[in-house]
Amino acid sequence: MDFSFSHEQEQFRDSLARFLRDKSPTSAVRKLMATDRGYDPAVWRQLCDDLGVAGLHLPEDVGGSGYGPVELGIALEEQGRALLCAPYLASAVMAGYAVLLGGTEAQRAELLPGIAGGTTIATLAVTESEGLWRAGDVRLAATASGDGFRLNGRKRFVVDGQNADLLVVAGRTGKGVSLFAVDAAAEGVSRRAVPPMDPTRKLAEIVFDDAPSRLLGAEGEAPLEAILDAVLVAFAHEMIGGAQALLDSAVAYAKLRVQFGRPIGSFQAIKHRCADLLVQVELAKAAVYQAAQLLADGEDATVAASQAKAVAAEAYMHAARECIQFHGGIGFTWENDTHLWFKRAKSSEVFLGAPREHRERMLQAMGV
Amino acid sequence: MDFSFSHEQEQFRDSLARFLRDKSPTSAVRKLMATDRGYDPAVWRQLCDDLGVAGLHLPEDVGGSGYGPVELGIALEEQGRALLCAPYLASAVMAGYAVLLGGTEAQRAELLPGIAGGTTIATLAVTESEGLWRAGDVRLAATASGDGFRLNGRKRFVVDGQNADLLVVAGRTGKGVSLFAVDAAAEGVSRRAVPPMDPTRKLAEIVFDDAPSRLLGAEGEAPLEAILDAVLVAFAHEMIGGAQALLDSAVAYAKLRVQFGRPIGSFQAIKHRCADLLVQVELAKAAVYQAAQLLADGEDATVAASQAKAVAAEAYMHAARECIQFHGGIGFTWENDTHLWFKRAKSSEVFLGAPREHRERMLQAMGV
Amino acid sequence: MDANLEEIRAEIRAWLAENWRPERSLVEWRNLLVDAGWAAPDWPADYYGRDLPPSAVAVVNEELAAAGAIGAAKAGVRNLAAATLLEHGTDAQKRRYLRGVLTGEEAWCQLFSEPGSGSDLAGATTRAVRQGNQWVINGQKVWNTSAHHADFGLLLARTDWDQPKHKGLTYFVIDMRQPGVEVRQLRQMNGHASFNEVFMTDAVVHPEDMVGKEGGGWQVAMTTLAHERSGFARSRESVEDGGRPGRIYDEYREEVAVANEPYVWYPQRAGRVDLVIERAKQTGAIDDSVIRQDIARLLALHQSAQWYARRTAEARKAGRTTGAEGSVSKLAASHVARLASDVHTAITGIEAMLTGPESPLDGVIAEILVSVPAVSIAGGTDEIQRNIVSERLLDMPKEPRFDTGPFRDVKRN
Amino acid sequence: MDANLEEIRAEIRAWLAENWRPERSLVEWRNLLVDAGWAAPDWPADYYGRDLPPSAVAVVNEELAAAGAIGAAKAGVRNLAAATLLEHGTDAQKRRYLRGVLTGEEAWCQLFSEPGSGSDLAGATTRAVRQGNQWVINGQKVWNTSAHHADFGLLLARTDWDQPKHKGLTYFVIDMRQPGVEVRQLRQMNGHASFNEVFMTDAVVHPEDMVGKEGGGWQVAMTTLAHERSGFARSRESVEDGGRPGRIYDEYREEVAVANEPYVWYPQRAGRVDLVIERAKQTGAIDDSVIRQDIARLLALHQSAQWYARRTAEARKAGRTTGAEGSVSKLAASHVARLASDVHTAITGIEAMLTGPESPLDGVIAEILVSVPAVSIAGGTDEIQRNIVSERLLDMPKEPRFDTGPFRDVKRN
Repeated sequence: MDFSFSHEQEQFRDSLARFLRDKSPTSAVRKLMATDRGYDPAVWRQLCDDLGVAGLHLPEDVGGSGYGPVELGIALEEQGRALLCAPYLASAVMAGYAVLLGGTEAQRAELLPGIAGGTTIATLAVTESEGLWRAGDVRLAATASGDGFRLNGRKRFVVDGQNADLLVVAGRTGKGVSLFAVDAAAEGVSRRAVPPMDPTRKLAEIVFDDAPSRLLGAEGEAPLEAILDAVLVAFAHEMIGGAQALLDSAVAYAKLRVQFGRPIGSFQAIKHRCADLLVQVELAKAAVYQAAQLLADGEDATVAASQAKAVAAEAYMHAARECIQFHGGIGFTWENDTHLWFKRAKSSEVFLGAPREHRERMLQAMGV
Repeated sequence: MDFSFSHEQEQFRDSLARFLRDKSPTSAVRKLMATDRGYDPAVWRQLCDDLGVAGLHLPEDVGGSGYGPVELGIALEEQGRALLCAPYLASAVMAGYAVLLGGTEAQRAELLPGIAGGTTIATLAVTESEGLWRAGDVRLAATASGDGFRLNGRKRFVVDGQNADLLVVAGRTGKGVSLFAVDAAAEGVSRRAVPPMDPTRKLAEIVFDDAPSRLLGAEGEAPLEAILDAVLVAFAHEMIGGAQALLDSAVAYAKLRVQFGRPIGSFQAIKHRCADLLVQVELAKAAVYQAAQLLADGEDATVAASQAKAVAAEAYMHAARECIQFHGGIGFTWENDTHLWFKRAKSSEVFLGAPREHRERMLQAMGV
Repeated sequence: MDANLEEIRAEIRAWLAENWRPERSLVEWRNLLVDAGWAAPDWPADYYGRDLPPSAVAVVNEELAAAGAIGAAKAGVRNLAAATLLEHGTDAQKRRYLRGVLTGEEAWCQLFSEPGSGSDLAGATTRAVRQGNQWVINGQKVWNTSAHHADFGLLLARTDWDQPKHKGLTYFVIDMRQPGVEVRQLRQMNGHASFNEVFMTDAVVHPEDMVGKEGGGWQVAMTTLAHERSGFARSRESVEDGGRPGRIYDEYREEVAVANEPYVWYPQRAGRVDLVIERAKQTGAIDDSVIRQDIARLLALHQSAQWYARRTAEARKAGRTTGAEGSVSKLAASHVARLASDVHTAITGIEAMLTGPESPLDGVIAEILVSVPAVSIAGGTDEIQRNIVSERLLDMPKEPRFDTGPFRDVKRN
Repeated sequence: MDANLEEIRAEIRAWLAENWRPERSLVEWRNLLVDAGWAAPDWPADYYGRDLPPSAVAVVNEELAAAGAIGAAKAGVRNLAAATLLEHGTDAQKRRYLRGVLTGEEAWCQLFSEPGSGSDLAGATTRAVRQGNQWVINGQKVWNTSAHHADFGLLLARTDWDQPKHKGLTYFVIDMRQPGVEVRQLRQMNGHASFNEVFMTDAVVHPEDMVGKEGGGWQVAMTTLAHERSGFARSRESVEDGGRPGRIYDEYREEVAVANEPYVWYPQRAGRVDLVIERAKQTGAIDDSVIRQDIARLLALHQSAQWYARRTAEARKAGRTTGAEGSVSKLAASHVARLASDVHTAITGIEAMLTGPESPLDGVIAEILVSVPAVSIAGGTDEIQRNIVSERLLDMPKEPRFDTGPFRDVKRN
């Protein structure tokens, strides 16, 4: 098992970080978050065409780069750090993994190239009311009709649901829960943007009213847990990237800000809290990187994935609180950038299951 | 409702504190904790005769002083601060309240004068395996025999069980749980000292093998919850007294101890942690004092009592940890006094129910 | 004394019977009140008051309430202005400003904090330079709630850069309605805009508007701050009249609404402990034993803090406080709010991803989550409170100082 | 290189075949090993070694293990003594002391910490005064594990009180078997006595036992500490031979038992995470969803810390560490231990009131509860680690210093 990044991986990180510094400064984030679409198609195209990030984790034969969870993690960590506005988590990660893990070979060949190339914006709609996916919570009804299925029901908290061309939807038939591919423009699909706590990540509620769909993979065999593991690991990378950005910002400000004739970063109470925060962020990073490595090695990653989500979410929220606190009054203003990450942190804390739920999932996966 | 102590109450506190400073320095505590009996009968006599503390909360017609939970709390807070070795919690508080709340008028008149005068050492044996008393956990069997009952079973964690003359025991008959008075010297009672985590508080395991006893109060109507409330409030006072002693010790040492050319108490990280500890201890004190006041006013005190136990236990443990930490290496030695309170704190944390259990009890008492 | 209070009660009652008319304008009424000395009975008789003790004020307020009559204006920092001027102002200043404070015709704001000196108020760098017969002010202030409505500001500015920081400051009353003063609202992360930035560019203060001595501004500011801390200015008003008719009530409701507007999110900032059980029942979280622990922890902490505050209030009355107990309460409030925010998150689950009308309770829950971070900053950060607690309640040594020389040489932002 | 290693393997194998005999005494055998240069193959050939690279040491160790042969003595701080002398010692010192380090015939202890200088090692006040042809030592040291068995001590003492604190120290080897040295065991709150106090009263050191220069003691001590931090000395030994017969094994088992004795409670100090699930199943706490949360939290933290340590080890090999990562791990270990102590308490419930044989697992649980407080103190307090992390990993400003002048004038205990 690898415990460090290769030179090539570090190079990829650097080039992506450079790109994001250039294309996703907070001025751009603020502009995009105020729009309905929420991202810049030109930047998205460059990201997909020049850096090939959308297909990083997808096989080469479907247009991907054939890398794995570790490289995908690097991409998300840097995006989280830069708070990039893009349908990356929704399309490349969530829908990408859903088709990769849940589709037949033919379906992968058909659907993944668009996702890998970033020309199709896809998303995954599982959640109805609970954050942590459990097959038992899926109620949306799927009924066979011709060579497809008709869907009836409602999905909530669909990331970039408004932007998506392709919806991968978890629905229930008599055989259990399956995944279905739905053309977002199809009749019977009505999408409604809902106002997100985190304005940099758009959310939609989607109602399916006898909407036509195609079954992905085998009926009743949606690999929800496997998809969740893979998505969690990627998502946890995004969180530690954000946590690191907040730690960096808090420390930089503490060194700069002078009160009582000295930088507040020379006050021991601030120093010690920064040290504690660093410890928490570093431990979370170790957990997240290791989860990616386990996934890459084909090992059972459920314990590590849930652990990664839990510790990353807590480190992120802690970093967000401390960063605001060290900034003082200015840290609570709209003008200051800290709240952008704070809101992402808060939103990420509950998305895909709260830390509390993942701690329980972790134990159950250990057989405890 | 009163939110402050009266002048008379403060005077009582001062005189008790003076007595304890004189009679219960840690040198005396260390000497006594190494003995089997665990307390100094001469000091106990003075405490009972000169200061009349054992009957503080008991009615005047049974030899008490007719004060209430507030004054009892003061007595315990000062004892907790001084870590007094005495059968006070067992006899005056636990057995005293049990007889007061659970006995008939005649039984009170018979049993309480000895307890109030400190001439009878009594204790209360409820616990068998769980810390938090619940009637359902009492298994010790009581069987009517003549005009008394025969007891069969085992009680554990009986405070000062080795020293006691009179055992108040919770046992089960067909009608439910009752209290029974047992002469500790009676046949069928075998007592065994068990080594306590906190050597300043002796513990015994008592086996009842057809031991003769008398029913206290009405059969099946042991007021365990009411006794628990009253005992918890008193016990929580002992804990905040200990917590305050630890806070004082930590702060005093931090002001004295020089490292890097300055007192460690001038380092902001230490200062801030002392401040946080003070906040926690002060809030715990407020909760504990208020619980005593509610009890004194005859209001339902279950919520406040469980709350007091929970917050006092946590403040105590936090104070113990911080006090050791601020002392550094020396704080971990046997020679340093901190561990005496640390062990009392740890032991108190789990005695009569852990904070976790009292939080749940608190909500249930609120009807939540 | 009691007899005396009953005389006062009779007197105000008679006066109200004669003068109170809901048809009057608010200004007209309050001028009557001021002229009669009932607007601030504990103030000196020379300055619109009656030299009465605080116990008499309570009696007057009871009678005003009983008559449904409206009292002197209270909104904003006007009471801080009054307290400061009463203690340090010249006779002319008291005459000029105190009436407007009471009638509400003139509004005030406090110009102490600066972007570069938040925790460290005495580090102010707004510059006041004497030029001819006036002071010329240049600098920037921030974190005041009412500058956009204010007629006058309580200004702390540096007049001497060669003195140590606390000694080079002077206190002024500045006219906010002049071209050199620009007020901009400052939006917060929760979307509200409760605070202002004030930019002063060659703004002018007349010498007679200096309060206290040149270089004595810090002492004067301490008076303002002491009154602020004692909660004098914090008594926000609520309209309890349930919509009584009458021009004066309409005007009063409008006044209160404007004054309270910056504070609408303050209950959310404190964490809305009051909503927790109801919400947990709604969502079913009440059956989750893990969340129950945090709910109980929160309720216990909140209750303890309330009891602590009540005990402290008793002790204060008895003169047994150090004045630093408020810092304990403030730290406790931060704990409560943070824990409440966590509990609301746990109760709310994935719905915490929403804001605005789709967020639970019409956005109140979302507003809690993005408002709580302010509790541990506003009114003195938790770090400052911990310094106060450790130095004043535990008598621990002060931090070494690096700002004692001439202010010119002190490191600053 | 590889070919070379295989040659070495062949050579040691042949030598072992000829020399290894379990019937020999441990001392006899190790003297053979030392004379052949196999006891420390990476040491200089001039001083009992063979100038071989670390990779060869691994090969030699493999062959020793394969033959069931015992290597050089490792217990205690002997390796710190050796590393320090190899770097700073005179030729005579190396010849005099290094053989005994390897054979185990002479034991060592470290005399750095003092009651008055725990976190602040450079604040040592043990006094070394040159009198005639010897150094006379007076002072008290503390927190060493092996002084009661030691023949020699690594002593840091102050020789010049007019220099700043780091510059007035000198490093000595002190003979522990002299009348002026008294060793007392120091009992801990958990009942063990792993550490000693050492009182030096007119103890004597000969001038040839000064290590490095007079006043250069801090630099020499840094070498010792660097090796200590890198875990060089921490490799405690375990006897894996399962009771092989032979005089040498008996002697070795005895050596290891004595050396390990002070450390028997160290696993408990670290919190015994390994016991948590088993214990929770035993007590039924595993079904308590509140305790499950803390168990999961603990396992996650512990696992994260282990992964962090492994990543750091990789990065160290690649030369990409600052050296302060150990402080992160140490802080993590404190978190783990504290949380483990809480979890064990929760699992154990009221049984946590007991100690000794009646406490669960024959007292192990009680020992955890009273040992964990040491984790965040021993080997550098958490506070010192946080300073290191903030200054070295986050490049935050250092604390202002108050101990830079002549040590004579520095405030101390």
